[in-house]
Amino acid sequence: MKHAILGAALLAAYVGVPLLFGGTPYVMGLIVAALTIAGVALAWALLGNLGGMVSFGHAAFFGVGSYTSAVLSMKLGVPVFAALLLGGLGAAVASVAMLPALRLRGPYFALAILAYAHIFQILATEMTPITGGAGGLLSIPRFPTLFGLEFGGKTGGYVIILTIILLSAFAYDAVRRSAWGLALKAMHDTEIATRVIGVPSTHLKAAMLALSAFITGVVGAFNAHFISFLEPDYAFSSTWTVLPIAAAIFGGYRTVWGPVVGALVIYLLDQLVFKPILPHGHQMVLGVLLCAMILLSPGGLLPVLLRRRRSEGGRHAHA
Amino acid sequence: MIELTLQALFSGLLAGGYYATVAVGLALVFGAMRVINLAHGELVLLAAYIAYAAESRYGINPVMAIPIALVVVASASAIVYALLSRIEHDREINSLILTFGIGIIMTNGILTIWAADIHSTTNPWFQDSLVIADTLFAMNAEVAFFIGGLALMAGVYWWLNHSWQGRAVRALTSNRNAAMLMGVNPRQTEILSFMIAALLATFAGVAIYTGKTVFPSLGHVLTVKAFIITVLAGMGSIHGVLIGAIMIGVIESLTVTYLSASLQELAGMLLFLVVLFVSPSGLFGGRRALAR
Amino acid sequence: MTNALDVVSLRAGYGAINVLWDVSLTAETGKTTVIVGPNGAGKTTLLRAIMGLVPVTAGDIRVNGQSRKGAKTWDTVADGVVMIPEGRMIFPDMSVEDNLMMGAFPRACRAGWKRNKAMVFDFFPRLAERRDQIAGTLSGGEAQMLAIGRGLMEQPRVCLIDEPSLGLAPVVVDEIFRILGQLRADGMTIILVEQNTSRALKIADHVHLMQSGKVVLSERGDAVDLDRLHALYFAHDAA
Amino acid sequence: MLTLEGVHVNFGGVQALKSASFAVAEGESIGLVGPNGAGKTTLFNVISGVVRPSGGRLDFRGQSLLKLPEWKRARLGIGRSFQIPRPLGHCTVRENLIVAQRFGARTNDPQRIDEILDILNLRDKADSDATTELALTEHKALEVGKALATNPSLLLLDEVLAGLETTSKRAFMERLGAVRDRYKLAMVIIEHDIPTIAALCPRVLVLNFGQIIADGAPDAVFRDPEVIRSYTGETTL
Amino acid sequence: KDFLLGSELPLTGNLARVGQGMHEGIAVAIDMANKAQAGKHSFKVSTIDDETSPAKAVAAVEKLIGDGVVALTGGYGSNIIGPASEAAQKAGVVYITSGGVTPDLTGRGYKTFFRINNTDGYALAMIGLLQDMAAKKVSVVYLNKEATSNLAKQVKDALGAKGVTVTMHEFDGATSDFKPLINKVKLQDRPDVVAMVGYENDYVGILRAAKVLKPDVKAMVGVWSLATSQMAKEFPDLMENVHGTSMLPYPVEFTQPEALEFAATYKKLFNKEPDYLGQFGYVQTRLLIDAILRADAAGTLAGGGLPDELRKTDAQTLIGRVTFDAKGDNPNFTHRMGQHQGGKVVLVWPKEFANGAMRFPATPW
Ligand SMILES: Nc1ncnc2c1ncn2[C@@H]1O[C@H](COP(=O)(O)OP(=O)(O)OP(=O)(O)O)[C@@H](O)[C@H]1O
Ligand SMILES: Nc1ncnc2c1ncn2[C@@H]1O[C@H](COP(=O)(O)OP(=O)(O)OP(=O)(O)O)[C@@H](O)[C@H]1O
Ligand SMILES: [Mg+2]
Ligand SMILES: [Mg+2]
Repeated sequence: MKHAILGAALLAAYVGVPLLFGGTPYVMGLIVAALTIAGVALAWALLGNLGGMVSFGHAAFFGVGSYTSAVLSMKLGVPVFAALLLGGLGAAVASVAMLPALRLRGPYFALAILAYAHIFQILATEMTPITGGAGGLLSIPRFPTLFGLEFGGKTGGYVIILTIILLSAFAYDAVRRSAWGLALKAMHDTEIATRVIGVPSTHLKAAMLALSAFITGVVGAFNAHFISFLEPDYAFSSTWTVLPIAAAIFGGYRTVWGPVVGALVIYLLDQLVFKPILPHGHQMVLGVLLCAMILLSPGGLLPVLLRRRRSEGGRHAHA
Repeated sequence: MIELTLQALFSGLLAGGYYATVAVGLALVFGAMRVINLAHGELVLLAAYIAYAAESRYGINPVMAIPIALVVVASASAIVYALLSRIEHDREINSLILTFGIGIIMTNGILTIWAADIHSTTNPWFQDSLVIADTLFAMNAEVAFFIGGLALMAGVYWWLNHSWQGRAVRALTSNRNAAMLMGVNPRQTEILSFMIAALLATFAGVAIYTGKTVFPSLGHVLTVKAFIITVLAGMGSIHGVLIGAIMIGVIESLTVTYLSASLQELAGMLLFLVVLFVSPSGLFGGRRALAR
Repeated sequence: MTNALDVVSLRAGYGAINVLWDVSLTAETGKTTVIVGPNGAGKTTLLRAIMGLVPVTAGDIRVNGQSRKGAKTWDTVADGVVMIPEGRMIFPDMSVEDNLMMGAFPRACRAGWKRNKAMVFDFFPRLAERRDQIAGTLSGGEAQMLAIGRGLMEQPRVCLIDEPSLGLAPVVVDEIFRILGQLRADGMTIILVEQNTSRALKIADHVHLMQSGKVVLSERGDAVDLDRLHALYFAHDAA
Repeated sequence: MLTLEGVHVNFGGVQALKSASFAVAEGESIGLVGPNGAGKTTLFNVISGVVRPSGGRLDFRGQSLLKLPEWKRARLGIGRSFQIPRPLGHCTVRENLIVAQRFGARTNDPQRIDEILDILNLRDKADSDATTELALTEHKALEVGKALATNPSLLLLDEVLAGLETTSKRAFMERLGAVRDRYKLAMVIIEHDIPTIAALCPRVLVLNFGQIIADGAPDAVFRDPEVIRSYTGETTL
Repeated sequence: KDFLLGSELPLTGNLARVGQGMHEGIAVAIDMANKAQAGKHSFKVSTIDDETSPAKAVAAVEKLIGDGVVALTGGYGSNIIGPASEAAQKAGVVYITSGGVTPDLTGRGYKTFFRINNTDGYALAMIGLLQDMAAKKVSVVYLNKEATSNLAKQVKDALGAKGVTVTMHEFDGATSDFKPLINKVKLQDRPDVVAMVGYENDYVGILRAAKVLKPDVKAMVGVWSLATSQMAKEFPDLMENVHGTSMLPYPVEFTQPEALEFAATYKKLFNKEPDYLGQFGYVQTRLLIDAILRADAAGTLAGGGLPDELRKTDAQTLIGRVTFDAKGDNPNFTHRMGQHQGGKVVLVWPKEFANGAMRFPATPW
C-alpha cells in the first residue's frame, strides 16, 4: 500500500509534471526555482532538526557549491555532472572551516555561519582571477544531453533537481531513523547529558553540518549550471538563506517533506497567484502568509495535512 | 599619520554609537523575551520615515518629531508583541519567522507609502561640521545622537540591572515559572520592555534620518547589523552592545583608513568570528552552569 | 475564624493527564500543616495548583475564605501566599544576590529587603559567601538554600514549602527545621511537603497523607503514629 | 580501577577541589558525603570529563583519562548521573535508554532496557516525554537508568535517592544493590542520608572544602568529631 | 492594431528606485505613442517585477513571451539583464535596455539585444570634464560593483595615460560612513578633484563626509543618479556645485517639440520633473515602438523582422543620436555633464550642449 503510493507519487513527479507543464517554460522554470529553494530548505531543516543548529548562512554553502562547480567546469573542463558533485564536496569542505563554530549554540551559531557567508562572498568578489570578481561568470556550461535526454532545458533541469531532492530526502530520512538520528534529537538542549552516555556529539554535529552543506552545495551547483550565470551578490545572496528558512518552517521543519512542500507552496503561490494580483506588493502577502502560518499552525503545513491520518501526533514533535 | 588615525578612531567611535542605538533595542527584547525581533530594523526605519514625513510635510524639526514617531512605533511594537505572545511552542524559532514576516510587511508598506527614494533631513544644522581641536571632524547630528544614545543606554542599563522591574525582566527569561512565583506579571513586564525597545528604536530611527540616508530596504540591513552586534555583545547584554558596536565601528574605520573600504565588512565579520571563538557566548554573554 | 487555606474537591493535572482527584484539605491560620505521601502522589502538583501554576479543572481554592480559583500566580503572591519550590526553580543566570532581591519583588516586601536579606544571610552564611556567584553554578544544596532564602524574602503569610531538606547536609537540615520551628512560633501559616517524615511530624499541627492524587488520611499532628503512617504507604503499594 | 591523585579544580576564586586523592577498587562501593558545596559533584564532573581539572592525575584501569572526551570515558565504562536531572530533550524515557545503550554500550539489547525500566519502576512511564512529564523522583530514576544502559563498570550516582520516601528508598537501594552485585559494578554514591550510605557502602569518604577529611568504614567515619562538626550534626547512625 | 510590449524591472528591493524610474519613462513613451497613433494602433506594456533576481527575471521574460509580447523593454542591472536577455534571444524576441552598461552584455553579439547607452559613454563624459578642468590629481572613489568598478578603471586608465595622477579607492555597498575614506583622500592624496562612482546614497554619504572634512579640492564629480532633480530637491545644500552625468538640465529647458511633449506627459502622469532614468526608459521604448511600426508597415513584424528593423535605427533622441552596431550597442552614446547650481542642474559639458557656465573651482562647502 505504502509502496504503491510512493510509486504513484514518483511516477507523477517524473512523468506527470513534465507532461503537464513541459510546454510552458515559464511554469516549468518556476517549478525548478521552487525546487531549488526546496533543496536548500531540506538541507537547512536537516541541520536544524537533527543537528539542533539553526543556520542563517546557508547561502555560504550555496555560493561555494555553485562557484566550485562553475569554475571547475569552465576552467578545468570537468564534465558538468561530475562538477555538480564536486560542488557539493566543495561546500562540505567549506563546512570544515566552520568546525570551530560548532562550539557555539543558538543565535551564536546562526550568526557565525552568516559571518562565514559574508566572508565567502567578499572573497568571491576579491578573487577576481578565479571567480571573475564582481562581474561574475557568464555562460557557465549547461547540463549536457545524455542518453538522448536533453538535460540542458527546463524539463531536463527539473528531472535533475527532482532527483537531487529525492536522494537528499531519502538520505535525511535514513539518518533520522537511525540511532544517530535519535542521539541527534536528544542532543538539542542537553548536549552534556548525551556526551556522558557515550555520544560523540561534536562528531555527529560536524557530520550533519557536512551533509547539510553537501546537499546545499549540490543544489547551488545545479542552479549555477541551470541559470548559467553567477556573481558573488547572487551566489551568496541572503535569499538563499531566508527563503529556504521561511519555506522550511512554513512547511514544517521537523518533518522530512515539510520543507519541500513549504517551498513549493510558498514560491508557486507567490509567483503564480499573488504576483499577478498584486504586482508590487505581493511580498507583503507572503509576509502575511508566514505570520498567519506561525500563529495558526506553528508546526507547519505538512503536519496539518497529515493530521487527519495520524490521530495522535500532537504530543511529540515528530522528528 | 597621527591625524589620520585619530580621525579614524573618532569616526569609528561615532559609527559605533549609531550601531549601538539600533542594536540595543534588539538586545533588550531578546533579554526580555528570548525572542529575536527580526522586525526591529523596520521599526527603526518606521521612526525615520515618520520623522521624514513630519519634516517634509509640516516642517517639524526631526528631534521634535520623536514623540510623534514614538506613538507610531510603540503602537507597531505593541502589535508585534501581541502577535508574539500568541506563540506557544518552539518560541525561539517560530518567533523568528513571525517577526521576519512582520518585517516584510513593514518594508513593503513603507515602500508603498513613501516610494523607494532616498531621504534625509533637510535641516542643515545636523550636517554642519563640528571640529574638535582642529583635528577631529564630525557632523553635529553624529555627536548629538552619540551623546543622547549613551545617556539612553546608560538609563536602560541601570533599569535592567538595578530597578525592580528590570530585575523582573531578567528573572522572567531566566525561569518563567519561578518569576511568577515571585509575583512577576509576565505580560506586564514584557510589554514594558517592548515599549522601552520602541523608545530606543524611535531614537535610533531619528538619529539615522538626521545623520545618514533612509530608503525602504534599509530596515533589513539594520536588523542584520543589530543582530550581529547583539550576538557579539552576548545576547541580552546592554553594555556589551555598546562595546561591541564601538569595536565594530572602530575596526571598520581603521580598515578603511589603512586597507580598503571594500574590506571593512570583511574586517567586521572576522572580528566577530574571532570574538565568538575566543568567547563562545559573546563578549558579555551569561556564564551558564556546566553540570550538576 | 476562617482558615488560611481551604482546598475543596480539587482536580488538576497536566493537559490530558489528570493528577489530583478531588483533593480536599485545610490549613488553619498560624498552624503548620504537613503533607506526606509516596512519590508521584501529587504533592508538588497540589502546591503548584494552589499557586495557579497548574490549571485547575474542578473544585475550589480559598485563601482566608475567599475563592482564588483561576487567580493568577502573581496575584496570589501579592496576597501573601508564597511557594518555596525545590532548588531547581532558582534563576540560573542571575547572581545569588539578585535571586534574593527577586524574592522581595512583591510591592509589600520591597521596603524590608535589606533587613530580610540580612536575615537570610544570617540563616545561610554560605549564601553570603557566594552572593556574587551566578546561581546556576551553585552546588545542589546551595541552590536549595537559595530557594528557601528567596522565599523568606517574600515575607509570606502563608508559606507552601516543597521538600526543603532535599539534598541538604544533615547539619543544614537541622538548621532548616530550626528555622521552620521559629517561623511557626512567629505565627506563620506553613504548609510543608516533606519526605523526612519523622522530622516533619515533630513540628506538625496537622498531617495529611496523599496517595495517587487523593488525600487518604487527615489527622492532628500529635495523633499520628509514624509506623502506622508508613504502613499506609505500603498499603498503597499492595493495592 | 580508578585512581585520582592531587586533583585540583578552580572556579574563578573558588577552590572546589584541593588536591583530592583516592582510589576505587574493582567492584567496590564507596559512599561520598560532605557538606553542601564541598566539591562532591565537582569530583564526579572531573571523573566523567565534564570539568577539566587544573592539576592532578586521573587513571582508569591503567589509562589516563585526562585527555579523553566525555563520550570516550563513557565507553570505557564510566557511567554517571546528574544531581539536577538532565533527561534527553524531545525523547521518551525509553528513547533515553536506547541512546545510552547504542552509544555508551554500543549494543542493541531491548531486553536489557526493559530490565532497567523494571528495576527503576519506570515501566509505566516508558513512553512519557522525559523532559516534561516526570515527577522529580522519576527524573532521578531515569538518571540512574541512563547510566546503567551504558553497561558501566563504574557507576557514579549523585543523590539519586534524595526525595524518595523511606519505603521506596529502601526498595530502590535493594534493587541497586542487586544490580551492582549482578553486573559486578564498582559504585561511588553521593548521598546525604547517612543510614542509607552506611547500609550500602562498606567504605565512606568525607569531603570538606574540596579536601578529603575522612576515609574508612561508616561507623568509624561518622564518629569522627571533625565529620560530626562539619557535616552530620545532631544526626547520628 | 494592438501591440503588447513586455517589461521586466526591479520594482521592489534594493533597486526599486531605479526600476521605478525606468518604468515611468516606459509609461510615458507608451502614452505618447498611443496619442500619436490614436485610431490606428494602440500600445500596452505588461510589467513584471523581477525582484532583482536573475531566476525571476528569466521567468518573467518567459512569461511575457508566453503572453505574446512583441518585444521587451526594460531590465536593470547587468547581472539581471544577462540571463533575461539570453532567454529573450532563445525565443528570438527583441530585448532593449538602458539598465546595464557592461561591455559583456553586447559582447555576446546577440541578434535580439539592443542597448542605447554604455560604460564608454559615461567614461567619456567624465574624462572629458576632468580634462576641461585640467585636473592634475584625481581621487576616484568607487563602489565595488561591476558597473561602477569598470567605469572607474576606464577613467583611471584614460587619465593615467594623459599623465594625470589617479588614486583609486574602492568601497563596499554597506559603507555608510565615508569620513575615514575622505579623510584619507584629504590628508594623503590631496587631489584637485574627487570623482565618485556609485549610487545615490553613496554620493550623499561621500558628500556629507566631504562637507564635514572639507578637503582642499576644486570640484566633486560623479556619474549616475547625481545631477538629478530629485537630488537637487532632497539635498539642496549638499549638491550645490557638484557635477554629474545628466542628459538634460533641470528645470528642463527643452526646445525640441518631442522633448517638450515628453516633459509635459511625464509631469501629467507622475506629477514630477523627469529624471535621467525616465529619459532612458523613454528613449529606448520610443525607438522600439518606431521600429515596431516600421516593421508592421513592412509586414515583417510577424516574420521576425523586428531586430533588423531596429538595427536600421538612426534617430536624434533626448540622449543624442542613436544607431546600433552589429552587437546592438549604440556607438554614438556620450553622456553630458551637469552641475548643480542654486537648486538647478546646468549642463556644462560638452560645450555644444552647455546651457550655462561651469563654476570652477567650486565645492558644496
Ligand atoms: N509536567 C508534567 N506533565 C505530566 N505529568 C506530570 C508532570 N509533572 C508531574 N507529572 C506526573 O504527575 C504525578 C504527580 O507528580 P508530583 O510531582 O505532583 O508528585 P509528588 O507527590 O510531588 O512526588 P515526589 O515525591 O516525587 O516529588 C506523577 O505521576 C508525575 O509523573
Ligand atoms: N562554575 C562555577 N563557578 C563558581 N563556583 C562554582 C562553579 N561550579 C561550582 N562552584 C562552587 O564549587 C563548590 C563545589 O560545588 P559542588 O557542586 O561540587 O558541591 P557538592 O559537594 O556537590 O555540594 P551539594 O551537596 O550541595 O551538591 C560550590 O561551592 C559551588 O558553589
Ligand atoms: Mg514533589
Ligand atoms: Mg552536588
